[in-house]
Amino acid sequence: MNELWHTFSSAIAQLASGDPMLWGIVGVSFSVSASALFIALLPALSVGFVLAYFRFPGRWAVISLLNSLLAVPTVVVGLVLYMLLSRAGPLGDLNLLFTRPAMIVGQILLCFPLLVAMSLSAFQAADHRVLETAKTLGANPWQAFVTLLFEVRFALLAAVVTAFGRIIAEVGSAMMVGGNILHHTRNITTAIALETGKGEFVQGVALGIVLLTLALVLNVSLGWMQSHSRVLRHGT
Amino acid sequence: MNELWHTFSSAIAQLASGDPMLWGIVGVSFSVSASALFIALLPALSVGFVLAYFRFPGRWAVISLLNSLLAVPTVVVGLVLYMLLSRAGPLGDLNLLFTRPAMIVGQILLCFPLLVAMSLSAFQAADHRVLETAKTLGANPWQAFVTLLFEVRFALLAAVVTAFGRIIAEVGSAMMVGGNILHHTRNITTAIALETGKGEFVQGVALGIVLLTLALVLNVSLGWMQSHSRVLRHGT
Amino acid sequence: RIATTTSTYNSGLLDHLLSAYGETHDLEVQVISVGTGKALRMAQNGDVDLVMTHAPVAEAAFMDQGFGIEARSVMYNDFILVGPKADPAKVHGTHTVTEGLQRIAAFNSKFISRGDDSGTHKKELQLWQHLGASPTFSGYLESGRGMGHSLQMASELGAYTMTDRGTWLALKQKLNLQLVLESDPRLLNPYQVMLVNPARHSHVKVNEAREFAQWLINSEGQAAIGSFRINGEALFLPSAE
Amino acid sequence: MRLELTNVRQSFGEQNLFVIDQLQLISGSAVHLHGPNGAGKSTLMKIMAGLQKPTAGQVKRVADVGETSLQQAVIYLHQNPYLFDTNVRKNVEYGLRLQGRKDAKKVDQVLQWAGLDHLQHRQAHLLSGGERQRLALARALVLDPALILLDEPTSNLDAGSLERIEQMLRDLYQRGTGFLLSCHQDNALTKLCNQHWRLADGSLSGLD
Amino acid sequence: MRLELTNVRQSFGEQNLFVIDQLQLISGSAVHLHGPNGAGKSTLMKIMAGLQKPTAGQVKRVADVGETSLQQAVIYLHQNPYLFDTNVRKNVEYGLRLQGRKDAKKVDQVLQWAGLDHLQHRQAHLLSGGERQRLALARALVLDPALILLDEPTSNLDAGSLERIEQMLRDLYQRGTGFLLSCHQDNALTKLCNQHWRLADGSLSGLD
Ligand SMILES: Nc1ncnc2c1ncn2[C@@H]1O[C@H](COP(=O)(O)OP(=O)(O)OP(=O)(O)O)[C@@H](O)[C@H]1O
Ligand SMILES: Nc1ncnc2c1ncn2[C@@H]1O[C@H](COP(=O)(O)OP(=O)(O)OP(=O)(O)O)[C@@H](O)[C@H]1O
Ligand SMILES: [Mg+2]
Ligand SMILES: [Mg+2]
Repeated sequence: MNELWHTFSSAIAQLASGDPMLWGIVGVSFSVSASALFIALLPALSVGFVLAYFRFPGRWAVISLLNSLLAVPTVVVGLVLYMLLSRAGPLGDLNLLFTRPAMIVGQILLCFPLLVAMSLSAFQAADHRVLETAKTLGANPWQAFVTLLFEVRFALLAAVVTAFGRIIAEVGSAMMVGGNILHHTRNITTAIALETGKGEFVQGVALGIVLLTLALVLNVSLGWMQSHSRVLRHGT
Repeated sequence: MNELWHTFSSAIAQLASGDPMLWGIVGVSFSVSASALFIALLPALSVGFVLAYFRFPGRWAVISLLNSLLAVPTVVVGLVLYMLLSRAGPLGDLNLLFTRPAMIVGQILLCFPLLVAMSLSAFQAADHRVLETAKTLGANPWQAFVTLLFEVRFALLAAVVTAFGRIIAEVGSAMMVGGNILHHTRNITTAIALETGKGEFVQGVALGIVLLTLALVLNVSLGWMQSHSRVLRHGT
Repeated sequence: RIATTTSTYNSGLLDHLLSAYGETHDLEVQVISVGTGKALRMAQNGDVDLVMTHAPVAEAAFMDQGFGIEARSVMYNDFILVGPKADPAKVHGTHTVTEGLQRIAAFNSKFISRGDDSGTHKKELQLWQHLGASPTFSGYLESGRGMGHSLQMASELGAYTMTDRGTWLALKQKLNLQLVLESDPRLLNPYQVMLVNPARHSHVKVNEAREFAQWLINSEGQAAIGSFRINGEALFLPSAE
Repeated sequence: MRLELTNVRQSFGEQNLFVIDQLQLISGSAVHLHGPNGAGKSTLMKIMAGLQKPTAGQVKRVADVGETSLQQAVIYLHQNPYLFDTNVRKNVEYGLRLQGRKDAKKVDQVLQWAGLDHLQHRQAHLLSGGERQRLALARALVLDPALILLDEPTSNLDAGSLERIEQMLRDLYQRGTGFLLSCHQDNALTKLCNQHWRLADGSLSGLD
Repeated sequence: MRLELTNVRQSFGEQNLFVIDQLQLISGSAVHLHGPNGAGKSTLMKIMAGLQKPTAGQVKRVADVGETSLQQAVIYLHQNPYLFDTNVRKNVEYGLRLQGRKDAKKVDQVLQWAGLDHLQHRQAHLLSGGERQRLALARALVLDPALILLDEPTSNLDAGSLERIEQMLRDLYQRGTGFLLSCHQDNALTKLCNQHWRLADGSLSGLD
């Protein structure tokens, strides 16, 4: 118990001291994961929408494949990307390996299927009359889509939060294609992996606390918004 | 390109040869993740239900906390659990460290918040009349809950699939508290981490393919069920 | 870019060297720390410019196939056997590593093998081979993890393991283990640097890599290696001729 | 069975919806509840059915001698019914299943009553507006409730369906089931009623 | 504007719902569509509004000289309207916003017409049944459609609301908007109509 407590308090102390290296690492994590999420979001929602509202042959094969990709470990995604980006690989000339753009690409691959799966289920749960109402009131297909997004905004928010959680907390792909290079591609999770390997649990816990805190701030504000915009009425 | 292709084909060949060690590793992954999911499921759905239908002070603080836990890297969850289970930790006497039960506990901690978040959003999207209709037709609270589960079954299925994906693909906690001991706690992801660490990309890809394939089989059957039980009707 | 084994990076040696190097040179060195196998693999793919590893056999193969040039020995350290304080197999007091390992097997004590194809693991397998048998007793566990984690695991499970001295010194205080056997000449552990062959990968920064490698083996670099201390103990001994 | 409301008040925030000092509904009576849109009819019915707690006041169910299973004694039918995401027959069986019964003959009979026997294997969400209403009614009637509260049940019904439902309610009425129905237009069903309550401006009038 | 249907057939699987050889609906006309539950009235109206493709046949919109923006010319109102998850006023503004307009005066006017001005800042999902219907109507009428297809719009309305809507439709009618309404009961609205179509047994009768 003592040891556990000691680890936590040292972690807090280390954070409070405002170590610039530590905060630099946090910055890498956030810029990479936020970029990945931003780039993946609209395409993923569009795919989710198409899968929810259009029937075409092979539709459920696509859904199954996307769901299955969720069960592929991040390190395997990283590995395949590594082989593509490696000098010996087909995209080696892009010189992307061990850079942040490579990490972003990895995380896009990781959050895309999750965003599709969760938005698909949000769209399926939505009332079928939403699109009809929008269309009949003059919405073009794009406007109808935006209206639908608005109507299911809480479920989509949950999807975005979950996806962000997945990629900011992942280590496999970031390590593989980023390489954990200090000041360049070392992010929170690869730093944790390094420190725990050294038996330095304090740093690991400190970085974990940063992630938890930042996620809390994000979620508390979202949660606050959500709970204040919703008044309960039961059906009649 | 050549290298990439060669890695894939060797991976397939290795799988086809039916290596018993490899399939033992697959077995560990599945028994651990399935147990964790099974244990976490009902409690998580219940918490999701309570959060969706009861207003109490601190409700959104709980929601925010659970969402935030999704952004905590699996290795940090593993680390905290490690410190609890370690000889020097408060639960050291249980002698659980580096055993499968410890891995199961770790994965329960990982899938619980995800299941709660996704079931909460499923319950929120559900029609408010579901519970009223069930109650007025004589359902006791438990039966009403089961009815609701049935009505939102597709969203819940998506939640279960996503959660299973999360835990079967995670490596941080399994590595930390399982220890990757051959024949005991080595599962697919820790094995992949090991093999790619050796530069043995073939094994990594082979195990990745196993996960993808098994996930595909699972998802295709679920997707088939789903698409065959749903006929589209637009609202009137 | 240099790919190097976790032992040199996690012990802090590389940071020490880079800061010494940075005082006199204006060249940024990016470190990617991975297992020996993967480091060689990255070099083979041309994803790094320089490697520093400690696996003589694999390194020889790497050179023979023409992936690397200018292999130079840089330094060495040594391996030791550590085990639980109670020392159930009574390894303490034996003088050769073969005898020590034999006792562990005979008592069926727990022994953590890294099982990760690292330089350390290869060395350990070699030693078992000397005993004429591959280790099959039930206490023999393959952790499949790096040295730091394997030591922690040994500490938690009350097991023996073989480790490089650097990692041991760095972690010693946090472990519930003691040193049970050292200074057998079989336990020496030499490190080499190699440049990636520019004939295979024209894009590698061979000049910069060579500059750093040269620095490592000249008197300045060798002194820096020799002066690296953890808790007052030297970890690596310079070995360039 | 008797449903008793005492000093019931409902308000939302500042706004007072209605106050009812005393109200009794006895199984066997037939009541028509009317009043302007937004007066609180649906809210009152849900309070009576125990689906919603009023801001203040009590709602009590008093059993007659020999009566059992108070639970499913009072059934509320949504103005716009929710159908379970399964087929028509399973929807009707729902309440029986909850009690562990599966009275196939009774289900057949009710389906026929409701004119839904030819649709019994169709998924409920494919039904037309009038079919949905009839299914919701059938799903309630199969349980032989003591009291049934119908929130504008006739709004989507054609003349034929209306007649069918009138017949169904008449049957039930003769067997002693009471009903309260809210309805804006006068029609065959409201004519069945022997009491006419009016909810307007926050209070109920027309009680005996 | 004129809506023309040619050789339209709708079937679901094996089952034929209806076949209509020829049908015209001209803006300016007032039609009452009736028929038994499940005859296909809602389906037909959605086909006419372009929300659903019939199994076979064509639906064409023919503009009169000088007419523009065909898009929002035909509006379908669900039997049980879907309200956007925002407040009452924003629901009414929805169609205008889509066109980049925000005609505050007109919105005020329509809200008043619909008797919803005092509720304009309430969340739409809190409205009572009748209020929902009126809001859905207001949301359509603010766009001055050429044709409006109302699926049982009166089912949840009290006498006062009915009168108000009758007045609204009468206004629109005078301005040349056509409407088609499906309705089971005869009431003030159906009396406004000068044509009465009947959809039953798979075909439409009562056309001029
Ligand atoms: N949870 C709530 N919060 C605020 N206002 C509410 C809530 N529930 C209902 N109301 C309001 O209370 C009033 C009464 O609603 P109710 O549905 O009971 O009316 P009603 O008499 O059934 O009307 P209708 O004939 O139109 O169906 C409405 O104005 C509605 O907006
Ligand atoms: N997608 C579909 N698949 C199968 N059957 C359908 C589908 N959509 C509608 N139906 C069926 O078509 C018939 C006509 O439905 P519709 O809603 O048009 O009837 P309606 O005339 O509007 O009836 P009501 O007066 O009850 O509203 C119904 O029996 C309905 O079950
Ligand atoms: Mg009502
Ligand atoms: Mg209809």
